[in-house]
Amino acid sequence: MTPLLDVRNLELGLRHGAQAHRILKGVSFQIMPGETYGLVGESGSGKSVTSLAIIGLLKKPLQILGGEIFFEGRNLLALPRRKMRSLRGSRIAMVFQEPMSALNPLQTVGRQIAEMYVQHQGKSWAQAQKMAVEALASVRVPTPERRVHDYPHQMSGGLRQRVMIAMALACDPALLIADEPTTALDVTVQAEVLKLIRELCAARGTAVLFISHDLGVIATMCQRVGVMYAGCLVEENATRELFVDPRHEYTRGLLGALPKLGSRGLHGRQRLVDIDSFIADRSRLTDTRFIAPRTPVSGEAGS
Amino acid sequence: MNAPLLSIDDLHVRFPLSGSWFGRQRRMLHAVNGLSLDLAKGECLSIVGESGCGKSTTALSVMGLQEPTQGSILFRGKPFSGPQAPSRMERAMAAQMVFQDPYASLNPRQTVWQSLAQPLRLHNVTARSELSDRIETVMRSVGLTPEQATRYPHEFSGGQRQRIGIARALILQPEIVVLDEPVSALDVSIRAQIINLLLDLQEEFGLSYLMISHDLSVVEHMSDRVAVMFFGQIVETGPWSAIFSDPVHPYTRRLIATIPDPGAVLGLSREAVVDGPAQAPAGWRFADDGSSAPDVTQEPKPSELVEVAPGHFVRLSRS
Amino acid sequence: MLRFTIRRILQIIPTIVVVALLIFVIFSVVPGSFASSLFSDGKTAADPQLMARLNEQLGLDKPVHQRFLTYVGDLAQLDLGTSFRTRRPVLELINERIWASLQLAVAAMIFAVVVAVPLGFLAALRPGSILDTVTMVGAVSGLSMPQFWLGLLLMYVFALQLNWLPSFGYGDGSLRNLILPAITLGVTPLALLARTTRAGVLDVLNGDFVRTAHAKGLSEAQVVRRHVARNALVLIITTVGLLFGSLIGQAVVIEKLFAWPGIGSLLVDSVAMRDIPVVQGTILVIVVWFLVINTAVDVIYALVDPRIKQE
Amino acid sequence: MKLGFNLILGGVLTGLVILAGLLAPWLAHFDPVLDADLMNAELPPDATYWFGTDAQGRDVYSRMLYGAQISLTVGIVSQIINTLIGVALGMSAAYWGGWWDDIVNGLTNVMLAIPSLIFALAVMAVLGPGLVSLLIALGLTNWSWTCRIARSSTLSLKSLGYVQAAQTLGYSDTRIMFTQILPNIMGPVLVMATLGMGSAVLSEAALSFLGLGIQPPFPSWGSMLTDARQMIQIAPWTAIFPGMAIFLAVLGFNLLGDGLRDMLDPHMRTRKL
Amino acid sequence: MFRRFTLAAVLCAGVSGLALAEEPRQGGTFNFTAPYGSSFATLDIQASPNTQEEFITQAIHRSLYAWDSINNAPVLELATGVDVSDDGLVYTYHLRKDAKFHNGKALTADDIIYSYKRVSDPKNAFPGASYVAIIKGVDDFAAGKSEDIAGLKKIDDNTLEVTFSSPVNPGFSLMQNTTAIYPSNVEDEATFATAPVGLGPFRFREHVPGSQIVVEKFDEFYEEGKPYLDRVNIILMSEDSARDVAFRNKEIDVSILGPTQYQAYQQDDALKDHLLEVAEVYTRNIGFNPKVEAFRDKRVRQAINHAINTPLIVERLVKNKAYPASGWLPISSPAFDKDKAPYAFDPDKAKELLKEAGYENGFSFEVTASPNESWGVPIVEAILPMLQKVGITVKPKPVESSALGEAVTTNNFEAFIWSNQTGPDPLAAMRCYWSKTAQSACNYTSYSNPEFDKLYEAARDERDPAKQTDLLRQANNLVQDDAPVWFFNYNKAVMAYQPWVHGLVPNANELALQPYEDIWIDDTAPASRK
Repeated sequence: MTPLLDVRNLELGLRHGAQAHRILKGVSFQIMPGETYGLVGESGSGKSVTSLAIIGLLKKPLQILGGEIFFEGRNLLALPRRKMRSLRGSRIAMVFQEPMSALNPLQTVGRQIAEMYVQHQGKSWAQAQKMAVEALASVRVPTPERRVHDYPHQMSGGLRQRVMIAMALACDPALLIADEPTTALDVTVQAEVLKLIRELCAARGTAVLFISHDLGVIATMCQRVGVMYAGCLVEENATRELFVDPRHEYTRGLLGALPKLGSRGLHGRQRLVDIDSFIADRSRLTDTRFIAPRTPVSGEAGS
Repeated sequence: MNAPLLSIDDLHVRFPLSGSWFGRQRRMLHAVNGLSLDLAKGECLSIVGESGCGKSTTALSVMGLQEPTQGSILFRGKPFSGPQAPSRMERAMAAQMVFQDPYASLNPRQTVWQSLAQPLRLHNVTARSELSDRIETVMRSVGLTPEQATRYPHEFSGGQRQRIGIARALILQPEIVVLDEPVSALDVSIRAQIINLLLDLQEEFGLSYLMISHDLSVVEHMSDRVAVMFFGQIVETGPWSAIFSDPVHPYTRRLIATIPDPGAVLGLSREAVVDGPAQAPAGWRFADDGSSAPDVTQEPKPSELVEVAPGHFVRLSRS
Repeated sequence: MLRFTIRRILQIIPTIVVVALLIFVIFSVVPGSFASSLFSDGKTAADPQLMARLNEQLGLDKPVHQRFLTYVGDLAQLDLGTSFRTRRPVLELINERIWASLQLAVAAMIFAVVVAVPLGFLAALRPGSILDTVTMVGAVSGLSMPQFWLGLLLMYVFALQLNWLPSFGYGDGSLRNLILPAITLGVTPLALLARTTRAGVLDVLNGDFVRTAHAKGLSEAQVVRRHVARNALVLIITTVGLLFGSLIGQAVVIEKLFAWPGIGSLLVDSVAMRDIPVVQGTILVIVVWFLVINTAVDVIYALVDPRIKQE
Repeated sequence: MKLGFNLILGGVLTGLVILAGLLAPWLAHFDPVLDADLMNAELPPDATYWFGTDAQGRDVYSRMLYGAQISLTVGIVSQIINTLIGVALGMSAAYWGGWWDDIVNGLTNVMLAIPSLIFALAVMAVLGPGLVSLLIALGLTNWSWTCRIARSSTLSLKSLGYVQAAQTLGYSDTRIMFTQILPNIMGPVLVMATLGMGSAVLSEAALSFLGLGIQPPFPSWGSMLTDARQMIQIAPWTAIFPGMAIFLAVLGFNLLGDGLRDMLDPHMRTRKL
Repeated sequence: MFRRFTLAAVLCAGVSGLALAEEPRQGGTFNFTAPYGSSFATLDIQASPNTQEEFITQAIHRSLYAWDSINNAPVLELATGVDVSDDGLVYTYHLRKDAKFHNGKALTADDIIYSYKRVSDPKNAFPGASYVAIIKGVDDFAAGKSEDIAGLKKIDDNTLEVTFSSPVNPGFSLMQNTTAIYPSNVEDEATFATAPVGLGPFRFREHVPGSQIVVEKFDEFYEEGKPYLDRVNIILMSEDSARDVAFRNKEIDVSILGPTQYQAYQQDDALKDHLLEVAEVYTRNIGFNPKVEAFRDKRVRQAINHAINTPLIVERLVKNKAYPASGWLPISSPAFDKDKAPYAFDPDKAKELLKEAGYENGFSFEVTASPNESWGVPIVEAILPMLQKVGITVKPKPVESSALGEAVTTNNFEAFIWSNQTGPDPLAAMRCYWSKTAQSACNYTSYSNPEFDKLYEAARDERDPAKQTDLLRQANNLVQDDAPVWFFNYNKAVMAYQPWVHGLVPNANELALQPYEDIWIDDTAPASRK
């Protein structure tokens, strides 16, 4: 089986004349069709710029310094802008962190969804508007035929994120990039949105690149996980293996630093792992990597 | 149990909604509705809930940053709010606060030393040597070196800033520290350090914590008692173990069930999983199951907190 | 929407009242009087008897509080009083002049908008380009020039040297007479508007929803047309409104320089002649104009931006 | 334009004006008032009179140096008044809120509704022409923008941790305003003040044109330009040099203000309209 | 019998050129400029004393008398003849029979009675009231004691008998534009302010407020064959530099020049041949207030006159657009003494005088001044270094024009610089130094000299014009010696006109006031004007 997305040795950063400041230092990973792949890491580890590089929306002065990104067999970095644009939205779609600012405040959500059909499927606005109602229904927005006329500010954060998802999935993309899609949401709403993404993507066979700093969310969503640290992918493994048996020092520190629900009941209150005392020399961290050999994709992640 | 250090009784906070100031009475947003809580000496009481549930308003009321519309707050039995409230200076000795955003909680134009020395001077600690001593002590106790005090906030990382914020809260040696989402803005690895620090400090100085949080795993880790808030009311309160192992209210159960805890998700620890529907005790029903937002401009329907186990209360209505 | 509009209109009333009181107070302590100003050019020997009689006639011999009550009473009936100098109702005088002012303000604003908005837009789309640099240097230069100096310069070049346009006056109200004063008056709003447009568009371009639009696969032009333009418009409308509202007040110098028969020159003359009712009336009208424009902008704003109505 | 370019050019131009003003007694060749010899009236620029002489036979170069003092005084003093009023009102209104905020807001709206030139004209009519009147007139005119900026900045600071912490630490309101809020709103206020200096110089010129300028015989650029506007054909130098001085000085203030804004807060887009 | 004052007309070369007998061309449009403000206050000329509004009157209205600019005397305008009683108090006017108002009404004695009553009506508080006050009974009427003015008696429609309260020349008063004759059959007097009706050669057509007044030829004007022009646009242009551009651009036909432009136009070959100059009857001066200790000493006042190089200021700063003053009465006044020497520029003498007066260490005083370029702050700036040299410090105190009048008439000044009308009637001009004249009226320097009073009263009562003139000349010279003011200059008014304009006259009262009915434009005018 060929991977849907194959990121090879991606390097990006800023260039000052001859000098280059690297933010990503050779990141490689693959996502199979239909697979949900998680990138986890702390702020500044480079997970978000990775996703922007894939969809081709890096903002100046950030630029690609090296590597390749193969998507459905084509190197996205070598693709003409026009071709890349037609892929965006139709084959690769993206959901952003902050649904309020990611939606155009002056357009009804219906029109913003409809725009996808107009753009990629050549529908008329009237047709597209009808399809938008269905799209809203598919993300389980109650009374979609009314909600389609709402403006973003009239919706709650959870609903807005559903609109974003409806928009992203409108044209059945092969890959959905979800960049911290629930960070801005309350915990109960987060659970619903995560469930929605999981179910819709599973139903459509959409592969997901799921980016989060929250190990719990990653565990909920992903089949395989890559752990990023300082622009490097330091460990990659199937989710369960990674959590049960973290191989890399940094992953172990990270997991230890997390208060685990129920563990106080079982073991009493224990000190959390202080990553700084756990890892003596941080600079050494990026020298080592653990990439687990690929295991066949097996159904849905989590339990 | 001794007399509580801080006791909040029937606290109401309402805000006028903007607009419609022509003629008619202003509509009010009911942020906190009849909240009652006691905080004992040396205990960590956490208020959990989702955004807009009124937990931060409660914290601000305790700190005197928000005037309660109704109800009383007593500190060691003396009024801590309303017309007989102590002055700002007296209040400062009783309670301090650690803020959520470490980037906004430090004055960018003051060095750490200034931030720490100013309140001391204000409270009549003027001798240079005593100032230095106390600043040095507090810096060390939060895991920073006294030399770092000469720097400005922007020279510190987020975790270090939060340490400075804690140092500032401790500099006047208050009895109560209100922690407003103290770790939610921090990265995972830093979060652990701050949690450890807070627990160490509590032990060391016998502090009482009133913690506001939406992160249940942190709450479980740190709290002695927990109060769950839903739209201005406490729906369930009790010892941490009761809340996490035997939640009664449907909202509490839902909250716990939706925590994306890797252990729970991957089925590594069965302890934390909440199964089955919520059951109200006989003769009672849940006034609100917490599945949809009530009208925040109205008084909530009458209900009461019922003790279902020692110290474990749940909000119920008579059926 | 209607309620919103009505509420905004009601909100400007207290401002108008305070302004009315303020200008009454200011001009009740101003030195010099209409009667004495009649003889200020020294052409006629001052006639104390006539001055006394005039003051009596104009009610200026009454104590301040009594004059104030009269003023307020008249104002409540939308009566701006009678001009000392012309002995005609102030409203009538303003009505004669305000249309020329409006004409000038509208022309200046059209000039500013037509030039500034496209320039600002293009500059923002290509920040750092030559066009951007030229536009911004031009804008800051335009803001740094004394207006009458610029007007004089234009007058000398286009009227005297090139003989393309008349140098002054209203003429028969033709467009040719309007061009030079309108351009002179329009330069400041043009510069400000170009800067605001650029900044506003840049702001919008940095917005998350523009990134979303790109992620949808829209082309640059589609993004600008469908998502950037209208959002930037909100800021542009506000700026245009503010500028337009204050333009009549700014026009005083231009009207005097170009002998343009607007209320700005009426005001300056009336101040010089101490024709207080006209001064008060004119300022009040200028203020009301400003407030009305701003209210209109708020209403338009609410139409463009669905977030405003809700509050 | 790169970041910093504005700041540098603006700083250089402003610096030149300040230098000219400060060093005027040493740089000037003649007394700007008393060295008037009508026999030397309207001489074109030469080795003695670098910028020529005016209708009174005074050295334009020397008068321009002293004019820099006046322009600086007008710009700086009027902006100090504006800033003091604006910051005091805006900061206290935002901090205390309530009826005080309503009053300040109302007052600000009133001031915004009266065009600044007209308000200055009215104040000048009451006080009579002259430097002090001008300083008061311009100082009372434009505080509303500073007030708005100070108010909105204070509002956003008010809910920040360090301001709330100061309250919980027992700081008094005035202490909080002075130690916690004021230093942190000075950036945008300073930008406003710098831009305001430019418009004050322009307003001085406009008021001079309307006959309400600075007290002669002390030279202000605005009055020099106003006096010279009729001599543009016979003695163009009397108009060109003051005109350029105003342009460059105001340009300097504007660029400095823009530069400061770029440096202090790239997102602050408000500008006085 | 009607007495004629023969005032010395100062005519320049330009005027003789105008006087060339050429057949006037009929038709055309004349673009006239009104330079004294950016609006016309009112079109009701009886209500306005301003020169600005007189431009309209000149076209639309006529008064009982008119000013003869060539002979410098008031002449009968609306009457064909007048009989004067022996005591000089009763005048019987034989009114023109051919004069018609623009509304069709023929002129009758009723119109004049109506107009004078309107002017002196206290409810109106019109500025012309003081001129009409020379008629007997006006005081009673104004005080409300009488329904009518006793001194006005209608004999028949065309004959009017006027009784004056003293034997003055009524021409000076009743030629004033503020005493213009209005038709008595207009119902709503308020319409005079917006749609004036008069007896003049042009009828009102249009007023674009703030911009211009348009008048057009009145076909039934009583002077045969006049006016020549079809239309006159009286355009408002107060800004000198704009007027300069417009004139050079040939958009306007005439322009009143300031000193700077006067100099520039004299140097411009294309413009220098078309300048009309006249010595106007205004004396510019700095008045000293005896409130200031130093000014009470005549020697100090004389010292100031000696210390200032007046001719130099006139030449360099006023660009010769003035005549250095050697006394209160102007050159064109009949009582002007050509032989009386002006104060010589002599700083040493000034110092000596100051020393004698005890001010060798100088003193300082404030001059209240308006922005006027010919008699305002710039002049104060110019005398400042000169007086500094003799130890006197001068501080300009700038005020607005409107505040100047108030400051002076309320005696609220140390010194002021102003331009005062000193003609055409020398008796009226000298009255300002009579000690019984109120300070606020025109004795601004609170001048009081018994010797002068004697001379003035004698002149006032003298019936022989020659002797009267002689007495006034003595009085004027006495004032010059006493130096209650610094005598600065008499204005020289200059008007530039386009080469195609003919018929302009040197009006010493106000050059800008021109007889529109005599003006015509020739074929060289631009097409838009023909």
